[in-house]
Amino acid sequence: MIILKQVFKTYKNGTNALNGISLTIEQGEFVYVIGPTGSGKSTIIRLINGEEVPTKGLVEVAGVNVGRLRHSKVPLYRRNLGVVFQDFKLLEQKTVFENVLFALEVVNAPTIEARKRARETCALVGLSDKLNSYPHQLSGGQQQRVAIARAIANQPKVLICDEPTGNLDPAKAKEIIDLLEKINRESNTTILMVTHAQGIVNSHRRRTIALSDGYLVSDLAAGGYKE
Amino acid sequence: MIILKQVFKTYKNGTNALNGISLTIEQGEFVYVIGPTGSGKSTIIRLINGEEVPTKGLVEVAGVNVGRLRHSKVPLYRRNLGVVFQDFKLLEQKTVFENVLFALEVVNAPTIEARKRARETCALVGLSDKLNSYPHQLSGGQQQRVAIARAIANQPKVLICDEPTGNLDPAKAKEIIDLLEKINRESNTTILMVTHAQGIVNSHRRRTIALSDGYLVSDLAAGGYKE
Amino acid sequence: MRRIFRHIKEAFIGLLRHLAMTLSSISTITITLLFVGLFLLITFNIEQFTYAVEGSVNIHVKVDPSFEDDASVNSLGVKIRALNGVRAATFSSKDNELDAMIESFGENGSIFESYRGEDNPLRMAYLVEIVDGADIESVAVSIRELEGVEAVAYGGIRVVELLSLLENTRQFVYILVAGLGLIAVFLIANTIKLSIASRGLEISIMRTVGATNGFIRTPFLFEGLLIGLFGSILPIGLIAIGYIWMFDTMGGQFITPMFALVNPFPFIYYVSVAMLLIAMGVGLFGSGLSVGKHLRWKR
Amino acid sequence: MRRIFRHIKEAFIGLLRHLAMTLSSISTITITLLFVGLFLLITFNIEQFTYAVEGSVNIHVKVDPSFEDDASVNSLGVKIRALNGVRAATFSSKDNELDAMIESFGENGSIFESYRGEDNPLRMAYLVEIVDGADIESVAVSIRELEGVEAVAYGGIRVVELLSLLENTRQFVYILVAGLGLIAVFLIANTIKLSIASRGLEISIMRTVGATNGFIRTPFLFEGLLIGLFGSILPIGLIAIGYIWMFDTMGGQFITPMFALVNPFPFIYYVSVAMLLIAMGVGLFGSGLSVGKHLRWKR
Ligand SMILES: Nc1ncnc2c1ncn2[C@@H]1O[C@H](COP(=O)(O)OP(=O)(O)OP(=O)(O)O)[C@@H](O)[C@H]1O
Ligand SMILES: Nc1ncnc2c1ncn2[C@@H]1O[C@H](COP(=O)(O)OP(=O)(O)OP(=O)(O)O)[C@@H](O)[C@H]1O
Ligand SMILES: [Mg+2]
Ligand SMILES: [Mg+2]
Repeated sequence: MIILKQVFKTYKNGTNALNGISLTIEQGEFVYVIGPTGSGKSTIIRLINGEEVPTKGLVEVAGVNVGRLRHSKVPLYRRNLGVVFQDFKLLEQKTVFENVLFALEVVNAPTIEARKRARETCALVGLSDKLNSYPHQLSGGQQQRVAIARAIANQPKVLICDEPTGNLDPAKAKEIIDLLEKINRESNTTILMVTHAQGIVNSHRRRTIALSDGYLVSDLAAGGYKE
Repeated sequence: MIILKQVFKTYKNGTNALNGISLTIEQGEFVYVIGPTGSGKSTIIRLINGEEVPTKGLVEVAGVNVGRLRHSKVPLYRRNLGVVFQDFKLLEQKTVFENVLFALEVVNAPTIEARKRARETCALVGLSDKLNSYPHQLSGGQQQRVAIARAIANQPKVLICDEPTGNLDPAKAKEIIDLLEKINRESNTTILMVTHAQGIVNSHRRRTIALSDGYLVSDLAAGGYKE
Repeated sequence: MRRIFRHIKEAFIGLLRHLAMTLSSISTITITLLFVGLFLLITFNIEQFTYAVEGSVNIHVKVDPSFEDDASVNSLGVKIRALNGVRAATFSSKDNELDAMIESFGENGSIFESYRGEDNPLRMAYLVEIVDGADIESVAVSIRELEGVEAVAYGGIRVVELLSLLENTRQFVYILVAGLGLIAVFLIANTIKLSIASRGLEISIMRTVGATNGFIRTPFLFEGLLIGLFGSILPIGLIAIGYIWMFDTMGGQFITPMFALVNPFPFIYYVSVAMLLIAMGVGLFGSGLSVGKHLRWKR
Repeated sequence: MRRIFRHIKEAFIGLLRHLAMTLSSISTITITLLFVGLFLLITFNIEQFTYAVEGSVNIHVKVDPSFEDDASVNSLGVKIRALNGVRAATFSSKDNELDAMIESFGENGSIFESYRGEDNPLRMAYLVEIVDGADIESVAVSIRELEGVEAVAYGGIRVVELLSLLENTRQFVYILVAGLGLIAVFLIANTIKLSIASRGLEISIMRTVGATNGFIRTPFLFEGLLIGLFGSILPIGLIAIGYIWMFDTMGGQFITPMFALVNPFPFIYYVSVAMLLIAMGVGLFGSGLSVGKHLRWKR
């Protein structure tokens, strides 16, 4: 499903963010990516999302060579993906409901169904009472949940979450993880989740990939957080 | 030092974020503020920072009635405060070094000393190798540490941190907490820290104020995180 | 179809949510278009003036006294009419010329009456109408060279200078219109570009969520069109009403009856449509250009 | 002092970091200023033309034949000279008038020689110079009402019409200049405003960190000044060189020698300084205005 082969990424300013990462993730897997800050976790996500191209190596998702994708084709490719960004990337000029709806509109979903689905998804992450608020009128945790709702609205085949619980209290964080596990289980969705939350990684044991300084340092089937 | 008396806050769109909060924090205290997402933690910080004015009640910091401050006097008042915002609020057009330096320049610090201090502070949070990067070239955790560096650069009397470790791995988070404790101890700085990190609150026991739905639900001298 | 409505709706929402920007763009269009419209009016009127002046130009050809016999005079007339650029040539007898002179002296003209008859010191003449006033000098030179011509003169006022003044003014106004048009395009495109610049992030986020470039661009194009549309209402109204008012106030002429103003109908309709098309075209162009740029800003 | 340098440095950095915006603003200034400069040139030249024409205007006063005795003629001269707005009045005898008439007829004038002497049907006359050409009509009316005046006429060409044409053109250009000035101010302020709009967040963050409004505003004001400065270089150069070139090419006159162009020196210095001040003032104004707005955006 997701294949990285000897991927190197050097940013324009010379930072080596990834050094020869190779990994394969199968359809339906649930994978944690952990590692200290600045170790390259978000960079991997940006490569998979097609935002950045690898300096060297291959990034392939669902048979698509993401690094070679034409600029105009990138959005079409992205419709297979749901991504929760670390910095949310919400449309400031749209309400919560419109933000989620937008992700459905772009794939040309019929209006009525799209609106229904958007409302359902917002309810799923507990934002029913904030549908008409703008992102700047939300608390940090609420913004994060909008980002999650938008990512799962399309029922994508691959769901990528960059620190989806960083702004949530432990109870809400657990709810979200349970939701992700349910999605993974019920729709066989591949889930890649970057997280610092030791508690979650240790209590919901899954395959865990650890990065450090751009190197893949461990990849354990039911890993955990080691300090 | 910080006095809130029967503070109510209703946002323009009708959301009641705070309902009659009263609390007093003495000079030199280290206080955690916890509570589920959307419970009003960031709102308290915005009131103390003078970004928002209370709908009812009094917010007083170091003898200043913050809610009544004239618009042009707000920046002067803020020089007594160091604030780490949940969304960082970094100047996108300035490098890491310039961001930290800016906080020193505004108080008219002599150039040479200011530059020295900015460099020291960046080193303190482990960003010496990122001085010339722009915020968008940083990882989430690195951005968060820039925000911390900027807040402490001025050695303010009051330090307010909104979720300062949300994007940091456990090891880095512990470093930052240790740094904050050191600042609290050595400079007798009042520290107010909003956090979801159960682990930190439970391992570094301090006075803990818990909010829920805009109400103050507990205020314990050496509290902890109860789920 | 549903998509089109969605895009138009999005365009309206975009305009409203960035109201300050929208107003900036609209007022830039309003102002520049006002100037473009003004200069359009001026150009066409000057053109009309020029035709009027050119059309009223005559050449007065005096016949040499040694060629006053009927045969010579007639053959001169034939030669003149045969010249390129001559529309007609009317013979004027000595008596006729004296009448004209007396008339031109007004009250005191009668003192010349004593010349009438055999003693008339004036010359026979041809009054030559020409096809294109701009050729007046070359035609005059050609006539001057014919046998039997004593002297050649243009009609009453300093026609050549007036014509060249009008011509210069017209050229100047043409350059102004062209320049202003370009500048209008530039300024409006610039304003729309700047007002979209602040949405670079928005556009890149849309891409991130899977929106294709066309999907993102369309509402912006409609926005540009709408800005052009709204921005042109006021200047079109002002120009139309202002011109009709001026036309009525001035009695359809500019200072002298020779400078007849272009009749407002259907003239102002054409001008209005031209302004509307310019505004909408430029709106479209400005937004298309800048959205394109921002679309390529991030992958 | 150190602060001033810091602010200027920040201004430059700001300009460079928003290079696209900066170039937009600068080119808006360049273009609008070019027009303002052009119209300044035109205004002053038309003013000069008008003075020239006004200065060359004479009134030709014919004396009634029943007042041809010396005493009456002299007293008429005195009365004319006593009128408001009259600079001088020169007597012209019948012979003199005939000379002028013969001269005005050119080649054929000699046919009137037979009139010389007792039979001269012409009238004695006064040639009246007036102080201000604009008063010509009222002065002529006053003279007409004097005893012993038969008729009153203005000099050779249709002076009143020319004057009113110049006057109209001048007023039109004044309105254009005023309008263009306002529009330039508006457009430039608008562009700068839009280019700062994208920095609203930046400004609010600065406040958040404790920067006072003055501290935030100063670099933006310098930015505005610099934009004005850079934006005015090209139009000032073009206007100055263009005018000198035109002056030389046209030999210092516009079509006829009566329309002498304003000498480029020191004229273009004044125009350049005016343009520079306008540009910098507008830059300052535009940025001051918009920063002010964004400063109040958040607490
Ligand atoms: N656009 C960029 N330009 C230059 N360097 C970058 C850019 N983005 C990230 N980096 C650098 O690349 C390295 C890896 O960044 P990345 O965002 O992948 O880290 P991360 O593992 O997500 O960290 P965190 O847990 O703090 O979010 C960091 O050192 C960062 O400074
Ligand atoms: N600018 C605003 N306008 C309207 N409502 C707002 C605004 N800011 C916050 N709110 C609402 O006020 C409530 C409290 O928000 P606040 O940001 O204080 O929560 P928080 O405790 O910081 O949550 P989190 O842990 O998620 O950051 C929330 O319901 C939020 O939606
Ligand atoms: Mg990251
Ligand atoms: Mg918060």
